[in-house]
Amino acid sequence: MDRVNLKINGQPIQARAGQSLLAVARDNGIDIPTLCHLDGLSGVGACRLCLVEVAGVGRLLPACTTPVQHDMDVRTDSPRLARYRRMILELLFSERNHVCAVCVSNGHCDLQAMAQSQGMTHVRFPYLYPPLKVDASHRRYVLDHNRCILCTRCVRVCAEVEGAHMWDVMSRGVHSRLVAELNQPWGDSQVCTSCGKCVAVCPTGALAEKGRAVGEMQKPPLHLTDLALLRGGLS
Amino acid sequence: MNRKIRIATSWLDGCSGCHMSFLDIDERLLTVLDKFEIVYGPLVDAKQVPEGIDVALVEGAVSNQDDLELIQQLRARSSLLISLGDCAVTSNVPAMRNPHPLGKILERVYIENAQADQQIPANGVPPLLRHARPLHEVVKVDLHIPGCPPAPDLIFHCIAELLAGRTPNLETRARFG
Amino acid sequence: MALAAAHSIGLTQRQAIDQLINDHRGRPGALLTVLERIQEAQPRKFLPAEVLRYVAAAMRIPLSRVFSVVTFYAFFNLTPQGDNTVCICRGTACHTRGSRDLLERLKLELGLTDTGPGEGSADKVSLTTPDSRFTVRTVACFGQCALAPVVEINRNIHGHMNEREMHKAIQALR
Amino acid sequence: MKTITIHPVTRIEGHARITLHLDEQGRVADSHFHVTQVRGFEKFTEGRPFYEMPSVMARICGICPVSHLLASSKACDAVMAVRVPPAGARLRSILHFGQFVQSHALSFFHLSSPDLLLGMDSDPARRNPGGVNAPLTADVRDRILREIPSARAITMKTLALLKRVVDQFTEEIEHFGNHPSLYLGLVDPRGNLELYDGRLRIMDDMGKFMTDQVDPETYQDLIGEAVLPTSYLKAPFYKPLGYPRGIYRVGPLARINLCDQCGTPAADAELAEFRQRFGRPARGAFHYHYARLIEVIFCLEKMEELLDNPNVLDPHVRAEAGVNAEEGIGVAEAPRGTLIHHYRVDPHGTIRWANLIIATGHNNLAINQAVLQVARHFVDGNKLREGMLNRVEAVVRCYDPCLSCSTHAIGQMPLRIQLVGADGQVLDEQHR
Repeated sequence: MDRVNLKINGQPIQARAGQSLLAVARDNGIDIPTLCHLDGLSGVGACRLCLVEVAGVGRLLPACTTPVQHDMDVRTDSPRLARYRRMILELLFSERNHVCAVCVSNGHCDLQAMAQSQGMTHVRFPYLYPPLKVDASHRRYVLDHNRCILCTRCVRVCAEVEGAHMWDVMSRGVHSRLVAELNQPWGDSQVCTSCGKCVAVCPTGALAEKGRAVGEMQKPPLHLTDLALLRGGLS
Repeated sequence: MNRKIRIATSWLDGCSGCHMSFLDIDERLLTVLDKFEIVYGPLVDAKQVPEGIDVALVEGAVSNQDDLELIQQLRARSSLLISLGDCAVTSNVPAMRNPHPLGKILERVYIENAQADQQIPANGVPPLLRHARPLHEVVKVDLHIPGCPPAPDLIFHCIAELLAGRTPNLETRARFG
Repeated sequence: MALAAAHSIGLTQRQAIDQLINDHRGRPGALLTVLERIQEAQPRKFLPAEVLRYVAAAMRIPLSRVFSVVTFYAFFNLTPQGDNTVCICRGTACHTRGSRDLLERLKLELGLTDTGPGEGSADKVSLTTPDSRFTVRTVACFGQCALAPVVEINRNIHGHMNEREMHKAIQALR
Repeated sequence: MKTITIHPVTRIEGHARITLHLDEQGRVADSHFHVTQVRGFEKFTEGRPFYEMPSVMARICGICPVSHLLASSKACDAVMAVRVPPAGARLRSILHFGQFVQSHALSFFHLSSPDLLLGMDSDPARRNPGGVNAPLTADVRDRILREIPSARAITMKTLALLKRVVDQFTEEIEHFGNHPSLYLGLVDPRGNLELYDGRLRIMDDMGKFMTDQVDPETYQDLIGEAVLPTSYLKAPFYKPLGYPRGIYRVGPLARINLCDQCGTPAADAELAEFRQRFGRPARGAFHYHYARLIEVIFCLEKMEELLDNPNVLDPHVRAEAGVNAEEGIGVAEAPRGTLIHHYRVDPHGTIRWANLIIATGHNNLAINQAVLQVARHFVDGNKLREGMLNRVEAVVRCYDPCLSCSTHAIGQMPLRIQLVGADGQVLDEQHR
């Protein structure tokens, strides 16, 4: 197998050709924050939290979808990256109605935890307060657009692991919404197998089990590893 | 230099839970009691916002005309303005009304869910703003303490730091919710 | 975005769609071309839900994927279009030159009420009069910023538009 | 006509102002108690899943969140048509008694007893539709039991102090919201004091029961809501008497007047003494303070009783179910009075409509009347006298005492008041 030599944060690192920067960094104990990435699912570079600096490249690159190359000199942490990451999180919070205090995922939410770990104490952008619906038509699960960050983990797990591809994203820009089949109530879906994988991989309170009260929706990390194994191990 | 630090507390559109959390600091508050005095707020009787406030801790979102006037006054008379809790920092639960048209909210409460003298109150009550907003969208805020409510420890940490003449750094120590 | 009511597909239309799909089988982006051709051929220039279901099944593409594509591109319509289409540019240049007023004026003139989600949002507008005479749409930019504000009426670009001119143009189409 | 405005009314939970309208002779002709905050819970909960309601509703009030949580949970139980397992119901009661002690205690000595809540109130996930989500451990039970004796001793001492000072306030007692009204609250099937569950009892000013042992789910037959043009707080009224005649009061005084007995020995002894001194019903709003302390004793005794029962450690504390009814009504007593949570849901369990009648709401008409009574008696618009206006404020605090006494028990309060003429000119000013 081809070997690639590169540097991450000044540290010389050997990687396999074709690996993503994110995978290589994590293999070497270097943490890069992510929200849309999930081991075992394809990378889409949607959340932009994993942006890194690569010497000689003017723009920032998403580590999850950038393959390693020879002699790359990568920085995963800098004041500029910290600034950008915080701004991305603030934009995510301002775009929907994330009322953490009364969210089913309060205390178990990747977005909430990420904001804390990135030192975000408030949102500098005006909140949009979009009027968004809750789809509770499914017997066991509920979709709350107010909490969705469009990471598309659910879309990918449904398409790539479960093979149902019931979810996708409609429209574009700020009007983008998670959509079941032809924009119909989840409970009316013909292809949903009610497997719950989308709920398990959702990083926020957007997808949850019915009947979970505030703070009760815990998504066990163990399950995510199982999903990765289904795809043939952590690549 | 032995002057007591003048602290004001106030709540706008909130539930008072952050003030309860503040009181839950309990006896530790006594250890620093000689260093500050509370010159304004729901815990004391002052009707007017005094001049020369060193630190103002404000709970709640800016939701109506009274809130707006009060926060502007507090800002003008305080050296340091602190958003205390999620309602002040993110507008939180009060903002849950924001996606709904104001008229519909008032109609539900005062017309639909009333059995006598149905009308929208308008006499001696401040008009609602279109949106409940976090403080920093209205005035400059110097420090944000998120949480619903923020833990007493966190509030005490901030007060202790301020009394020691340091600016508290809450990054990664506090979270929403 | 609501879909038009159920709509059965006749045998002829099914055959035409099958033919289109066959012609483009294996080509990248075939879905776009197929949908575009179907919409062109459809009376009232839109894609009914049943057509989307049929195409998805025939091309073995998940329904949600198809819906994602038709809502991503402004070109596709999910509701029947009017005899005349007036498209108002809501790009930055046109906005600063008063395109919002043009839009509001036009909606007033045609008796259209906004049923869009957010108040005052810059959401994509597509409204059709009940008599199906006019459809009013917005677009992000025509690339004709020097002519701002720009209005496209039945595929003709009108630059430096004002309310009086627009009123005259609409009257001419009535 | 001149107007005096007291704004803000301080040391109450929430936001309010009072205006006093003077006639040509400078006497108080009319008064308004304006509540200036409205948040729209009845509307913005629309579309949210019902099982979020307990935690959302807890944000109505940061002083009695547990009471709102429980009233809301009970409404959700009704939507699910479940019966909470006995151990779950017992734990809810213990939490509720803890809340009462804390909230009532806040009125007198805010630094005392948060430990009684054992951090239960810092863990919002603990009280849920269908019950509670974690059983009680023997450890925690023992910790609470250990705290109770000292809390009881403090309460008894405070009560003794109150009894001594109460005689110095005869004028206040005479005029502080001492007006005829009905009393409304929950009692248990034997007519004893009940805070978490129970049935509605309504008593008239002479002590006669107008309504007794009525299922709280039928509240709409008994209670209507009127809108005051001067306040964001609606004014509930007793329907059979109509508006505005159907004025009634809730809260500690109402409950203490309503119940035949408390049902615990020490509280019953205090209740007997209270009745002997002030009769049944005791009318002065000033007695709210006294009633509150009797309730604290009751709560501590009840907690002890519940915790001594070994069943309290039963791990079966929650019933799980989906939507089995499209409507749910939950009623419980909060420290300041009866809470009514009423939800309608769609078949998927999202809220379609909600109505809430909260403790202070019930008292709205009574507070307005008490303000007028006190203002007429104490305020002379020609010359402001020390203590005139803060008596007006103090009567409000009797009803809505959350923060009222956290810094002072009863007595002197600093205040700045202005008497403003119709032309906006300051006619008189007082500092203290």
